[in-house]
Amino acid sequence: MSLPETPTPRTGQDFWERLAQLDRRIIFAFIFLALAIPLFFTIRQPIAVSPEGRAYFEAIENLPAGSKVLLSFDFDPPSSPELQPMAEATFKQLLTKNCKLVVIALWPQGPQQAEKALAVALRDPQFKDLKLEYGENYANLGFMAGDEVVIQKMNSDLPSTFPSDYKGNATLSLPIMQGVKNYKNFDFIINFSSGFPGTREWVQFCVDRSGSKMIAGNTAVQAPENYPYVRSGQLKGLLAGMKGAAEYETVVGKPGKGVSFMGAQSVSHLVVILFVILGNIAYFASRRKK
Amino acid sequence: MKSKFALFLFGLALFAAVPAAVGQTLLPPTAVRAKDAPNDAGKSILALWQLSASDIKGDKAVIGYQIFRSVSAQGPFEAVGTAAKGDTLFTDHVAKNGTDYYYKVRTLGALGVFAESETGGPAQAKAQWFNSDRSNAFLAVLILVTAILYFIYKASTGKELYIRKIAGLEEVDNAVGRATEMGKKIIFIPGRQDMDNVQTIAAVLLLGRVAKLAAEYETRLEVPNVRSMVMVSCREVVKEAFLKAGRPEAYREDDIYYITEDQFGFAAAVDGMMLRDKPAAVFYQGAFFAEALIFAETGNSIGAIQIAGTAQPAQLPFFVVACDYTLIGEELFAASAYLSKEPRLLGSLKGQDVGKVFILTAISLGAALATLKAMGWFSGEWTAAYIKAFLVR
Amino acid sequence: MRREIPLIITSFVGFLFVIRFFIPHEPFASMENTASSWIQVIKAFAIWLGILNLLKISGEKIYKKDKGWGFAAIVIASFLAISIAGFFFPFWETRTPGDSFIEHARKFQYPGTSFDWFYTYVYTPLSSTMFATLAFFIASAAFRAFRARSFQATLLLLAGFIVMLGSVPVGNALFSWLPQGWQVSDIADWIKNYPQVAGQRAIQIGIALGIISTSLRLILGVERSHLGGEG
Amino acid sequence: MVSLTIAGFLTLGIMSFVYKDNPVYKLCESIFIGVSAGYYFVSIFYQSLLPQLTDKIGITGELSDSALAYYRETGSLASPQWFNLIAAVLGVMMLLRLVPKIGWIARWPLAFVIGSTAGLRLIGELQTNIMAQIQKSILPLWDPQYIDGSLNMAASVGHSLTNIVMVAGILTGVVYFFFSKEHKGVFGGTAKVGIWFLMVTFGAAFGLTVMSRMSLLIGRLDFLLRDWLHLLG
Repeated sequence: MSLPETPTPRTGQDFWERLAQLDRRIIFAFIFLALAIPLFFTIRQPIAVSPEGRAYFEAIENLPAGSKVLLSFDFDPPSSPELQPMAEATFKQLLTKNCKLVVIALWPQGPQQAEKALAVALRDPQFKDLKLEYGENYANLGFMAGDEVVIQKMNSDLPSTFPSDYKGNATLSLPIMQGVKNYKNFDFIINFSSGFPGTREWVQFCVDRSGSKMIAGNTAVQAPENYPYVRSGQLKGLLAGMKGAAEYETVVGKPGKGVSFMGAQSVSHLVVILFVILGNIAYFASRRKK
Repeated sequence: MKSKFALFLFGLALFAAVPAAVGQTLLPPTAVRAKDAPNDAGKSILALWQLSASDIKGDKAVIGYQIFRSVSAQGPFEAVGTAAKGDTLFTDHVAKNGTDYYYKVRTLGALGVFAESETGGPAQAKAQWFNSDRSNAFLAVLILVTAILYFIYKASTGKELYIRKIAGLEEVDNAVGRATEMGKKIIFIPGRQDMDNVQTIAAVLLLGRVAKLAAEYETRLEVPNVRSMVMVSCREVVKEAFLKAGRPEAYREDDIYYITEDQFGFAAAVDGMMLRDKPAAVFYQGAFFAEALIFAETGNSIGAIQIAGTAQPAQLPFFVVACDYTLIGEELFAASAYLSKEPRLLGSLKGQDVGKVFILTAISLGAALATLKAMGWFSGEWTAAYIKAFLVR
Repeated sequence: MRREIPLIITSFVGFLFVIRFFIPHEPFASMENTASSWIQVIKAFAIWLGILNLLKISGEKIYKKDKGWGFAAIVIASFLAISIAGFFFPFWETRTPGDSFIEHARKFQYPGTSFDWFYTYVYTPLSSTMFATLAFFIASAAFRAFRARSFQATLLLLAGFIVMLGSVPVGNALFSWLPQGWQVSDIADWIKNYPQVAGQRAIQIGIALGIISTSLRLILGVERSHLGGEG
Repeated sequence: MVSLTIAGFLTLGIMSFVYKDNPVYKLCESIFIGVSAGYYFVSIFYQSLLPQLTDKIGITGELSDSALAYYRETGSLASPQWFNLIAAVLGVMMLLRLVPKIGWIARWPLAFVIGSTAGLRLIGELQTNIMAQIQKSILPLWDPQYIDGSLNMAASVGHSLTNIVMVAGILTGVVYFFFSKEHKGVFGGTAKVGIWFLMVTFGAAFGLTVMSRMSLLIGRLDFLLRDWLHLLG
């Protein structure tokens, strides 16, 4: 599989040829400005919600109050601009439904990202009066090495896969974990992922083997690979990248970071698109001359 | 605070329950049965019942069901779990294999009101030797495995198997040749995953072939690694290739080296090396992640011939746009067979094609049935059964 | 011996995980669970192996005073700094009454610990920024690659163009004259959900077949080149 | 504030790479490699190894009565815990890779991992990416849509076209991946249509990725301008 090559630079080029070979650092500078300047302004834009983004919201909305939900945090700080706003908004929606949350991670950085998202959600004034307690309403079981094997093993025995939580308590001593043996004891599963192991593995070894219902939040890079699972119903909903986060915040009705960053996204996308158009004009102009 | 909330809930429940409780009494669930949970390792029994008449009417007083269990029909019964209203099934996961269990189900109402069913059962938990829900998957595995093994066998008995041209692989020779002309080196990166990823194995197989060419052309080959295990395998494979090419003395172990496991540490190191040494050809084969674009962009800027191959769908677009040739997904696995012409590899490739014939037939036939059904010319049940045959639980 | 035992181990474990899928009966379930626990441990050690390898190589560089050994020293120094913070600093930090040393130490990544400081103010900015530089690279790649040189390249360009526009609110704003239901974001959603999914499925089916046949060769011991020769 | 300044300078140091490779970037990169190695070193120990090797034997934490009862009933504790010590031995064998003379012993634990992945993937790929995808690709090529009980032609044609695109895309794409037949004639033409679908797929994926990558930089700029320099409200 191949695409024709860009002609290699030669001496004595005219304007169009030089434009076609533009120094990439000029593009870099434009991108930097396109992202930085909009951050100083509040740009209000209507966010169009995609069907799979709405499905994500509705899947949680349709859970019976008090459902037990397993959340897996499979990402690290670099992906947090995309996934952290989703995680925070998801926690809030789940907590308003009084769900019981169990967090695990297949990436070592996951537990800390989960703690940070939970802290943001719990700071929300609407949960002040509920007095949500660790171990009772939510728990963080920490990270476990083993990738897809960990997912597979929880089909039969979750407590021995995560013998202790993030703080070092025995998992089975937590009230929320009473009677939990495997995926069947959870009403719902949510996965935030930015690579391997991630949604692909969760679908393969959890959803398809246990029949659990799952939704996922992905980085926009990862999402195309998982769209087939949405279409086939193996995933009940999918949030793709910052746009996904913004969509979700829009449906929930609580605009947060995802929405506020979309201004910078718009401008930077326009810049990329203009460069693509420019590149094509230069390409055709220099080709016609030959 | 917590108690306040509880009080609130209690109040809410009271508000909902009182009118209902005054109006009528709660009815118990009916037809309680028990049976062994199928297709499992034992220790589980299913308790089934029919909805309480109150539940069917949508009576707000029904909160849910509570399931009780005993080893004798007379009791004593102990609570084993609860189910939501509208549910008609509870899986008891803590049964002993081979013991008779009896079940009772209560409809639960607010304020501790309940209505208890007749006793159902007995049933025993048993382990099964075959998961019958998976017979179709078993059949599929059987077909695929047989096809692959058959063609491996056939190829090993000397039968010629045809493999189509794979664009990009034809270019491997040219790339190595060009590096020789320019007097510059070749870089081969076998992905960023460990030996347990099959893509890495495919990459290492391909490396053997590239190394043999490099040895024949007397061109320097460098292999930077992210995993020490992969580095060892690469060394073995390259050493063997140089030996086969009759130039064992040209093999330099230090050209196959480990950098760091860290994604961007590795990316930055390889990037810097490419900018300094300007290799004439770069191969990216195996599992790549975000670093794919950095590599491909840098390689492109120094004008190297780039041949990529990966089965990471997320990274394919970047390789396709920035490299000269890209092996897409399965082509990566086919590449080593194509280049080496080794029977076991050719055979399994042919087996994979048999799999594809099955897949194409299954989808076409299914689409035809579904279309006929939509036009009303064919039985809906048959079509539904056909579609369901591909479901594995 | 050096090749045969690994081959036997691979076959045995591989076969176990396959038949366990079809046979729910004991002892396979327990065997699979035990094997899984072991893999959790082995994979943890595998990550350690990478780290130790890095330290070894950096150490050698410093010892031989190779080019860039100063940077190798910085690698080791920063490794030690965060490791000491993780392993030993918990002992200096205030302990919750009733916790044993080990119980306390396991709270090493709590907000406020020195390990968490490293995570928040050193690890996070460094790793995030490394990733963020991709924003620049993708822009230059788009500029260079998205050119209508051939029919195939034009398809790539058009699909990329529409999805890019449809991903941001400004796309709909620019083409607001399009009828309801045919907005740029709707067309982008359609591309993502249908032709894109069709292509992905074809790719994934191919990959799945490739993985299955390689896995089969591994389990049957037909594939052994990855083990190399003696040594 | 000191902490934020450190984070700010590290951010700028890495960003300088985009302009040109330079010593400040090299310094930040070295710090990063060291810190990330250390991060993994510590968290693997406390989060993975310690729980897997010691917890079930019961060094930390008290099990509640009900938990113990559960354990007794289900037999989760029945698997002998010293079994995991064998895993530790295998793990140490892995580390022996560092000793050149006996490095080959590391192949044993590696073979264990390879076996598990091969076994899991063989089934997993078949079930998830073949069987399930076949099932959901079976779509009627004529998909009548009824609105208020009467046939809506426009919607029906729309849905049918979408289904045809789906089925055609999958079939032609799979044909492209055929290896044992030459891409000539009708077969070759079909494979070519398959490539077109792949191109649309890659284009769409690329387009989505632009957003992903921009997000990463927005995140950093937000940190620099808001959290560190307080330039944003």
